[in-house]
Amino acid sequence: MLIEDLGGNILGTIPLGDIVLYLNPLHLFLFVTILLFTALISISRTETQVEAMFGSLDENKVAVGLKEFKQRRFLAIICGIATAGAMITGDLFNFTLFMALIGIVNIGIVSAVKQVDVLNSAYQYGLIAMMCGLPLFGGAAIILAATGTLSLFELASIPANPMMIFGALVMLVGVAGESGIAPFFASKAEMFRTPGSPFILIIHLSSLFIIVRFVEILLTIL
Amino acid sequence: MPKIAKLWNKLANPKNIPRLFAVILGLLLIVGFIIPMGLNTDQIYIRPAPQSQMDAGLAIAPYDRGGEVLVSPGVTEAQYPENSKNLGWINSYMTPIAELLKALSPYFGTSICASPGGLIDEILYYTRGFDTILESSILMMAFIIASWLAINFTIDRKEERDIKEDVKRAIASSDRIANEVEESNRKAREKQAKKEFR
Amino acid sequence: MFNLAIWVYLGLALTLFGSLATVWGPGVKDPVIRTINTEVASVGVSLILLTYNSTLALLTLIATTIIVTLILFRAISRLEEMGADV
Amino acid sequence: MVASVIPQFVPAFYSSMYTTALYGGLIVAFIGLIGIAMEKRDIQILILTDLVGLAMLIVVAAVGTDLSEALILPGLVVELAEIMAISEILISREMRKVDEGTSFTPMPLKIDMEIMTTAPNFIALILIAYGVFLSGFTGGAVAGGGIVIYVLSRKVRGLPIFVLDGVGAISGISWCLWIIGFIFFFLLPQYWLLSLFLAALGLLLKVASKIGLIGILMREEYGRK
Amino acid sequence: MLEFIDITTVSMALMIIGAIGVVLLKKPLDKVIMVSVLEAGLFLAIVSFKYLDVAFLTAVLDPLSIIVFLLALIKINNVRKSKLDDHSSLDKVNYIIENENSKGGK
Repeated sequence: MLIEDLGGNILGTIPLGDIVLYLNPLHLFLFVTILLFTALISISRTETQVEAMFGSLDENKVAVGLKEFKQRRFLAIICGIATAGAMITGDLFNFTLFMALIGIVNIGIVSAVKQVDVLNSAYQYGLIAMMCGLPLFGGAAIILAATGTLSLFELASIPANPMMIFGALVMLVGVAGESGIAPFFASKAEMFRTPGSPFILIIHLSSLFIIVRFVEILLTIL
Repeated sequence: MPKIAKLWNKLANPKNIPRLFAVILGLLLIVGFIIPMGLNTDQIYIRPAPQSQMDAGLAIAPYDRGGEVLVSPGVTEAQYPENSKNLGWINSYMTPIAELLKALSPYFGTSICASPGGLIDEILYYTRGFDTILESSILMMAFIIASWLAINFTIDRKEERDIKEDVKRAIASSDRIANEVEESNRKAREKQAKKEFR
Repeated sequence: MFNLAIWVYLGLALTLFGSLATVWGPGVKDPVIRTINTEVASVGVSLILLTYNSTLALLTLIATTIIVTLILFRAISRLEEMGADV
Repeated sequence: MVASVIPQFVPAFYSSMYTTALYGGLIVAFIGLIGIAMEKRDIQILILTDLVGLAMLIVVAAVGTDLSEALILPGLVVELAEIMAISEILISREMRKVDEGTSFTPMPLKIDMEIMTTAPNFIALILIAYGVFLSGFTGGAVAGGGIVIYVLSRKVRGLPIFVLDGVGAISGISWCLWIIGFIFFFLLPQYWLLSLFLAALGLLLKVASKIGLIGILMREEYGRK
Repeated sequence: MLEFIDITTVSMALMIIGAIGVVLLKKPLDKVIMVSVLEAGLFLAIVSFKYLDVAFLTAVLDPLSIIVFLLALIKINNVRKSKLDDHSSLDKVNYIIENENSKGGK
């Protein structure tokens, strides 16, 4: 399938050597949306969680300290920018690197908290992110071997063969694991049980947008 | 039906997720064995056959891609040659030290190529430079996370951190333990009282 | 000249042997022994990179293997010291 | 004369070995993944993911072009970065489990290795000099290895936070150098030589300072009396 | 008769012996010795491919990995020994808390 069929006419390209970022209405819409969200998140404050303590009338306030707040806001902004970049990139390997960046930043956003449960799920998610190195980079390499190119423009015009489909499937598993969809949601869901909601929100948003973009890539190259 | 419920419960535990992921990925990789695989010979950035340059006795052996320093560009087959105006110039460039080294011995091709200039630099910095930006940002983010955790939690920085806070936390935790001990004492006493009453 | 394919086969064999030993080898219940066993697989991969003439990648692999080993050993010894059961 | 050395198509060796190497890589990955699925302890899984990373290197290297080599380097560094962050999270989680407030001092080590007093200066000097000559990722990793061994051999314990932050700032600034170099490549193509040096130097400083900081973390762990 | 002994066969033999030795030996320190045999095999392989600069760097980096192994093994050995003496870390924690408690005047 050609790129034009899915996202509308190409409005322009940003050529950076072999890596061409291309802009069509769909990608531009996703790009602008995620950047708006990032801007909102960067200016918003965090909430304070109040937990009732067990066995007494006191309550336990879980607030976000200033140092922690700065660290997490920085990582959240990077996460937003990385997601925005993944929306408009036109290169398969570049996309996987954006994916890896989003994965590591997601871990970082929750790593600064003090709850053991949250740290545990961040660790388990990190293990998945490490394993995802194989399906993401390996899948891109298999597609490269099958077609001799990594550019989405070229891949769109090459008819699919079984090896390409296999590479794309491997990549799909990688993206599913790294963004924590369907069977792998538990590792990420546990991470949300921590104060600092706007930063948690960007974890959610980034995986949502990445899935949309990857489905579009799959439809393009197959 | 109860089996499915059990399965869902298992999926809700984060500890099982990496293992589930590993199983799924492993099974998918095994599927790869029934799919016909083969290398498409029409690739970009082709390199010569292994050891052929070494056997030919070229001075910068595995990475000689032609060209003369600041005179003529080397051979680089990029995906979009029209996007890179100076394609091949970095490929053929060598620093003066590297040229000296090249004259000295024919066996230092790798270090000559790794010093500024050479084919890999052309790919990493110029034609696919954006990859390198991302990749070094990944390293930077990972390091920011690790060093933040290390400085704040895992390395001993007691003399520099405000000790008061530490003491406060310790008091709170010991308070909690004392409460728990008291609680269990109370329960034990109640049990005792019940027994005696009976 | 010797046959290059033999080197690739040797590298793959070493990697397979090393990974099998890492997963099911003798005494791998101890994380230290498991970490040392990964060294075999790493040398196998180095051999493949060498045969494919990716010498720069080979250099980087040798340097990063040391760093990864260092990080893993730090985690292992720190956990043992804390008496954590993971 | 040289141009004729570079072939039009992928040499027969690479295309004939491709399936063997790919299948080998897939089997290694499969073994590692099954090992992960059967393992219960967290630290063991962390070690086994290293195997999966090695399998990824084989799969990428099997393509056998210059591009695949350029793709291996990011893959390697990504694995290194992730293993560093995740092991730190594991340690921090366990420390929180044991005790919330009080900090933890690693046990000092009483060893007297001959090599730790005589060799490091020499090895570190060689490695750093060679790394500076190489530049880029490879040079950064090599020079970083030199810094690691130098730091490990010292007996002073740790560094104040200010210095740690300072070294971090150096790597941040060098990252900016490299970005400027990259932008120059496309905005002002006639200065490609300048941008090449900016990029090479920036990347070298960045990677080397990062790995050197890992060495400082280790310094705390293997602190000797 | 002995013409099959050249640098390539020797390096292959070293690597195979080293790999088997690393896996089959039980004690960590014995394993480290076999790791150095394995790495010597890799060094010879690089030399037989004529990449002398890579070989030079391998020769410098190999001792580094051995040092890392030794340091870590000695440290872990020490930790395990001291764990045998008092194998409950909980006591230590309680002790610290008690200390703080008395300091805080609670």
